Amino acid sequence: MKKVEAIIREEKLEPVRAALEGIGVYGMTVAEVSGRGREKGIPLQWRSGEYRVEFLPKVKIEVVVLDEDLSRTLNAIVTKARTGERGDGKVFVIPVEHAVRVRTGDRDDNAV
Amino acid sequence: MKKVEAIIREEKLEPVRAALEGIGVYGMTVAEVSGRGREKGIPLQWRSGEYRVEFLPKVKIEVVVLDEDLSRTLNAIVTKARTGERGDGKVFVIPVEHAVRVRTGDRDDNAV
Amino acid sequence: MKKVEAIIREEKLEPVRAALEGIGVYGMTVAEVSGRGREKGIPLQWRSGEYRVEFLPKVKIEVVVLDEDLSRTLNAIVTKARTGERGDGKVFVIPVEHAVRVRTGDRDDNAV
Amino acid sequence: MSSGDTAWILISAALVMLMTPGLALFYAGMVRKKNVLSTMMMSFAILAVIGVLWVLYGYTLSFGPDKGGFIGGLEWIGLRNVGQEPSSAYATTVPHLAFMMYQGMFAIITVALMTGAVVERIKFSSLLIFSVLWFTLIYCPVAHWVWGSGGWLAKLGALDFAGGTVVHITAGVSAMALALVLGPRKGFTERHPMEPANIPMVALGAALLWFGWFGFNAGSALSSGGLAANAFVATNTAACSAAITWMSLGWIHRRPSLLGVATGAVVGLVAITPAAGFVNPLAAIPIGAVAAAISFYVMMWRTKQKVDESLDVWACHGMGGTWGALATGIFASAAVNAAGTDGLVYGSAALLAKQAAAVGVVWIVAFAGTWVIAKAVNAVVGLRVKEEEEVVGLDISQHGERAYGGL
Amino acid sequence: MSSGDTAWILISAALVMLMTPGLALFYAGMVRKKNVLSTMMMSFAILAVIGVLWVLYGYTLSFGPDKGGFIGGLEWIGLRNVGQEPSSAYATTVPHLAFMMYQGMFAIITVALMTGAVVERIKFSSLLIFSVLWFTLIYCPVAHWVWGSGGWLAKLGALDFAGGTVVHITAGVSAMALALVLGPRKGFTERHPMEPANIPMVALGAALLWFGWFGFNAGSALSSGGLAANAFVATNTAACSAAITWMSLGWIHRRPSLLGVATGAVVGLVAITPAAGFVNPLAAIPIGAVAAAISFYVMMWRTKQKVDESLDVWACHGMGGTWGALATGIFASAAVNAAGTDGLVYGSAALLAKQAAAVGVVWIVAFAGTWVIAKAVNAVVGLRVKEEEEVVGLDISQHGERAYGGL
Amino acid sequence: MSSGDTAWILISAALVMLMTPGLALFYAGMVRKKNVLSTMMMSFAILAVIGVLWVLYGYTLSFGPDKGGFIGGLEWIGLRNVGQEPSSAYATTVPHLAFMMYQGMFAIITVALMTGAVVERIKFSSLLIFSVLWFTLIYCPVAHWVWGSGGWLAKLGALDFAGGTVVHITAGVSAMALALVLGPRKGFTERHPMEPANIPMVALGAALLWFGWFGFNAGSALSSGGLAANAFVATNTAACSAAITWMSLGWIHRRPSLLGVATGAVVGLVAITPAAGFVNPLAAIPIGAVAAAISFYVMMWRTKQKVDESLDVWACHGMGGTWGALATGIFASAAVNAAGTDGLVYGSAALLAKQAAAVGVVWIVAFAGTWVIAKAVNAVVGLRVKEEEEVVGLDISQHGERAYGGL
Ligand SMILES: Nc1ncnc2c1ncn2[C@@H]1O[C@H](COP(=O)(O)OP(=O)(O)O)[C@@H](O)[C@H]1O
Ligand SMILES: Nc1ncnc2c1ncn2[C@@H]1O[C@H](COP(=O)(O)OP(=O)(O)O)[C@@H](O)[C@H]1O
Ligand SMILES: Nc1ncnc2c1ncn2[C@@H]1O[C@H](COP(=O)(O)OP(=O)(O)O)[C@@H](O)[C@H]1O
Repeated sequence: MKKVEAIIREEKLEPVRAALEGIGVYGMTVAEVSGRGREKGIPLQWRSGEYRVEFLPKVKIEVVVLDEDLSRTLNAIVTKARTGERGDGKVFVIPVEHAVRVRTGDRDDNAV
Repeated sequence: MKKVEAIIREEKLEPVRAALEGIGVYGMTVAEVSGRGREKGIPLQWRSGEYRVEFLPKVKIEVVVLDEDLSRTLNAIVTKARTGERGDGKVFVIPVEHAVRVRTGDRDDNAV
Repeated sequence: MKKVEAIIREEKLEPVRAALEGIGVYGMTVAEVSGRGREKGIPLQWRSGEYRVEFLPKVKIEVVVLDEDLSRTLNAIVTKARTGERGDGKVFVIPVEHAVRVRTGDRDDNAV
Repeated sequence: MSSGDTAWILISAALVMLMTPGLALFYAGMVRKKNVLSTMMMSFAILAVIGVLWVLYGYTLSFGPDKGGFIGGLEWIGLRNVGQEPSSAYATTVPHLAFMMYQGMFAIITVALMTGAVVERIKFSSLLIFSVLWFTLIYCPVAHWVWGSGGWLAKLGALDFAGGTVVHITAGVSAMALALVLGPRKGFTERHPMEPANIPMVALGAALLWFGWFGFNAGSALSSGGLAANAFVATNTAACSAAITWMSLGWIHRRPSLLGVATGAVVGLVAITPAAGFVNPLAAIPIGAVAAAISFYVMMWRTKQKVDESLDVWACHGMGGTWGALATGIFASAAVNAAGTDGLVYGSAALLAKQAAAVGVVWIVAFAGTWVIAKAVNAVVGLRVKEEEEVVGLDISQHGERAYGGL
Repeated sequence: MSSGDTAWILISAALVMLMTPGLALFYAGMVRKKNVLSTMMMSFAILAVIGVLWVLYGYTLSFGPDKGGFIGGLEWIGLRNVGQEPSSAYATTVPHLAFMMYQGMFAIITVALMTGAVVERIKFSSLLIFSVLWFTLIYCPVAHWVWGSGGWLAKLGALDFAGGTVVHITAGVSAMALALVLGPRKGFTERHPMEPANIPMVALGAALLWFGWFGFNAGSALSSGGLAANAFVATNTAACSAAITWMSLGWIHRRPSLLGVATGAVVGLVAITPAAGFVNPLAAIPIGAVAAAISFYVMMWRTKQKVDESLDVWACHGMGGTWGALATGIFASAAVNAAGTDGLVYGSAALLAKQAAAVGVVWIVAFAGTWVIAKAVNAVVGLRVKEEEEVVGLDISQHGERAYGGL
Repeated sequence: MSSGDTAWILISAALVMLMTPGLALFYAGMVRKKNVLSTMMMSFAILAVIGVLWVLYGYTLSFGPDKGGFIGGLEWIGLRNVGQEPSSAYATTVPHLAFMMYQGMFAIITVALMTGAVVERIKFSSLLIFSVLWFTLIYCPVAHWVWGSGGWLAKLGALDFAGGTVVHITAGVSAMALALVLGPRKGFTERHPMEPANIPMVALGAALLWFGWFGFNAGSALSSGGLAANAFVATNTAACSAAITWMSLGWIHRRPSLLGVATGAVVGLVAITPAAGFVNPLAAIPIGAVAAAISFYVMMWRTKQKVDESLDVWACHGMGGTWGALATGIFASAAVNAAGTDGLVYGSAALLAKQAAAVGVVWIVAFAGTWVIAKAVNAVVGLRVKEEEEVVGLDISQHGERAYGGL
């Protein structure tokens, strides 16, 4: 099993969710995060003048998938989250050693 | 060392925290997240009629434990977080290569 | 590649960010979390009397770095986030198997 | 001049002013987080812009010396001849300036009401242009017809105590026309959930609206005596009755909700507006209850259509105002207000017919007029933001702000 | 009839109306996030329900022609004989309808006050049933005894300018009885921290309460002259004095907190309520300060018990109202208000004795009456939500809503 | 005594009271999340403290029988000789107590205004000490000079209808002096972004300020007639005009923002304050517009300096009040108010010269006096919190609270 951690634009959550549903990936966990990278922050209006916020709102999607679903999942996310502008985000793949479904106690591949 | 990531119902945080304390696991980090899976969202009232929210509030607990504490930790979480209804959540185990305690600079097993 | 997960005091985000920038690490993702550990919660005022909150606000910084940048990164974080009081936080290092830059599709070391 | 009446009109004007920020909160709590500021901004900007235009030319177009029943003359332009003494035509016991300002607050909120239809996608600059045109071409004439001395609907004998027709029908019907021209929000047709950002904010907004509405309705007595008290009681009772009704309907269908109580109260306040000073206070109970039922089901029906009149200005204000205007024809009693006349339950159908006629005229004028203005603005400058701007949210894209500061 | 007095009563009625939403915010900010809407909903629903019942039968039971000193007759049911002219019994310079509505706002907030005791666990339907019974069986009679013309406590000579006994003691003592019947929140006995969701919301609620309280107390002069001014000044001064005292006590124990200032101000307002129109404005300083000290330590004591009277309606309103009623017996001066009499500091102990008697009677009636009603409702329909519902939160389980929209 | 005038002054006093909580919201929304409560707390605590000091000695120092033009005597200490009857010196148609309280609300908000300069770093105890000294040594004398009967600036012939000089210049200029003594927030000089925590809260605060300002300005007529109406209209129009101007300037530079509209409205209200009862309502349009432009660019300039006068009390109130005082000298018309005189546009430069003199005197007194008081408080008890306390945030470090409850 792998955990796919995708940090994407907030407004791309919906298309990504739909695309994952399309390939049979339902379960996922989402958090609101802030990120910085090559994108150079965003200028916001102050009362007069403006200031720059370094950390921009992003969402982080975490999906644990079976090894055989990994590349499809990556694909779906990368395709749907892309705008081509700086700040589109990153996807990381992290090994998962065990999984448990709390409701049933099912383990590992059965738990995802 | 392993990182245990448990995504559970918000209202189960308190019992899980207490159970972990019971087995000597104090340190943990908690985040508010939203999740979806087999549970089918929740219907909310609109002004007239209702609509369905797909992502439900969950909390994610992260606890890094020594390898020998892993199974006790999993057990405590799974037992206390269970209601038997869909949406109880998942627990994932992820390898941790190093740990550092910021205050002292202690490393790895001494840092947990 | 490694993912460095640092759970630190909120007010240390800014110095840590600056220190990382100083060693050439720009990209990072930050989340507001709550933690507990040896630090013994914080007493808050109620209308009369007070009560103790167990979970304290922290920020979690996630930075994925190349293996060769790992120790510099750890160093920068640990140095800048330290106050010497309980509650300074922890840093964990987690293996990353793949990375993708959404905007370009660049993979792994090129994506960080 | 009466110092008691003047105190009452001045505080009523302040109360009605507060309704527009109240509306800003009421609406802003119901949109998604990324559009909270933009939604508030619409009401605040309209308050500022119409506030100035009213003293410049709105008042004279609406209430200035009558020209053929259709419009006020320019004799009072820029507050010329509008002074500290009472006018001879309106509210003769309070300073003319006080009456002028009180009326101005109505104009402001009427324009702001429509913004509920177009949140989360309208271009801010275009909204301002539309608002100025609509205010000039629709609001001022209709206000003159109904309330201006010599206005043709007033002469016909149609009654509108505090603005069921002038304020709520015009705003509600126009909101629908504007929403139809503008088109639905991205994701609306696919039924993406659009969760309200902040329901406590909605409730606070509703509370300020309710509070301000005492100025709106009881202030419309234009003096501080028995009639004001009558309107005050009717107002409160209608709000309560409609809130109970809406809550109960929600409960029957599933759950009693705070959003429902807040909405019901507002709809009750809308419906009693034209009637408050013509009906017995107890008539407010059926008036409020029926209003809530109508709006509830109309809203449910609207939601099922492909029509994204987003915050249901039409269902709440259009339908509530229409029912209120007709209910005035049903429940009015000359014993309550000698300036009124007896309605259906007191044996005369004439008033109801006149009310229906006035309603019909204003529906048509508001819908058609707004359609034309909206199409024109759309053709010249475009009504909608770009798709990316809508997706990112109007707070950032239109105003360079976000509601809640980050880390 | 006086247009100045009428303006003052109408705006005072509006101000008192605003207190109930203010209370909703004050309470809702102090509960956990999952119960914010449910807490607001209680006040809003009570506003709607009691608002209608008051015009239907509450007013006549409370103020209608006296029947033996114990209750008002049904002569004014459904506002019969309550019109635009002044009544001959009450507030003879303002429309009877205005007096009726002004009093109605007191009834509403009294019922809403009690909800602070039962937040986060009471079943919404049961709360409504309880509220209707309590309003009918406790509030209306007690209001008649103290304020109705012919009421037996009034005849006894007990003074209650704006509702220390009628509003605050009844609500505060009943809140305790109701909380005892209902039982503590899950986790309360184990001292789980229950962090207030939103302290700025509490402060905003307190500000609206303070603002509205000018209508509550100074409006109770029922005319707009020197007595209203006296009550106004006493009201503000008591709020300030109590806020400083509470802040200082918090500081002595640990830190000065905003929650403390807000609570102190409210307690000061409670305590001055019965006294405002009978005492010298400067007496408000000790009245407020002592009230804050009493409530502060009573609240601390209560918190240490196993009693979950959650938001301390008893400590704030029950004890504050009791002290205020007694303080009226101490500080009243016939020079301030000819309708009053001299209190202890002016050399007469008689008034204090009467005040104590009235306090005692109302404590007993409120506590016993509420206990019986609560037990009955509990037996028939159950007062509490199911445990899972409490755990999930009442916003979702009772109302199908959540306060702040998600992603 | 007039019941209409009394109703108007009482409700105006209530409105002005509400401005201080409004200010608390306005300011608190603009600081970082960790300092929201501390910012609100400053205004609430000042409301409580000055509220008591005013009745004890502030009123007599400011308005008591004149001593040589410089200060009021102690004849009215502790409200001695301040009763339910009108005073012979001020507001002769309303109870003396009502006038006293109305003026007290001005004192409160003036002190609270300054807190905007020092948020996020001042020690709470020191702020209270500073506030009491400043109130006693600066506010009371200046209020006497301008408004006390016999005050030397009043005798000079300088006009200040509702407090441009007394309230806004003193607060704005003193805020700058205090900020200079206190020093900038940590991170300010390095230009760390300090994002406003809650812009809807700012907008709500601005709305309550606007609403309350009707009491502030139109109440300053001290009677409810034509002059109050004139001031009311001028007030609203200036707010609108300044809001439009600020919005447009923001747009020219980049985007129209809600923060800008809210700030603009407040600046317009500031500027019209001294003029509202002396100028034609239409003069409010240029007065508001110019005020917004001045404050906008002064604020931009200030932000570029190393001066952390954090929420721009000086740019908004100091500069707005200065322009307003001068504008009174330009636009005043004896036809509007016989107690005034003709200004520059009506052909006489004398008034403008007097206004400039009064402005100059008050600038110097406020700046120098505040500098001395601030240095003294700093020397004795220290003005700033410790660096760690500042970093953690004042909510936790000064008040042991946090605004929004956690999990
Ligand atoms: N090395 C990294 N570790 C963790 N998160 C990162 C890293 N680099 C970027 N991110 C996250 O990805 C987001 C987008 O990255 P950015 O560099 O701005 O865009 P792009 O990848 O399109 O050049 C950032 O806001 C941040 O949340
Ligand atoms: N594959 C997954 N990856 C990440 N999180 C998941 C995954 N599946 C479920 N979750 C998380 O667990 C929660 C509960 O899952 P769900 O399928 O609804 O319940 P159950 O496991 O009881 O059938 C979800 O809301 C989501 O947060
Ligand atoms: N075992 C753990 N797993 C996950 N997070 C932890 C763990 N231990 C500590 N933390 C996080 O680190 C923070 C600081 O830990 P704490 O023990 O209070 O301080 P210190 O490390 O200085 O003794 C906690 O608030 C929590 O967020």
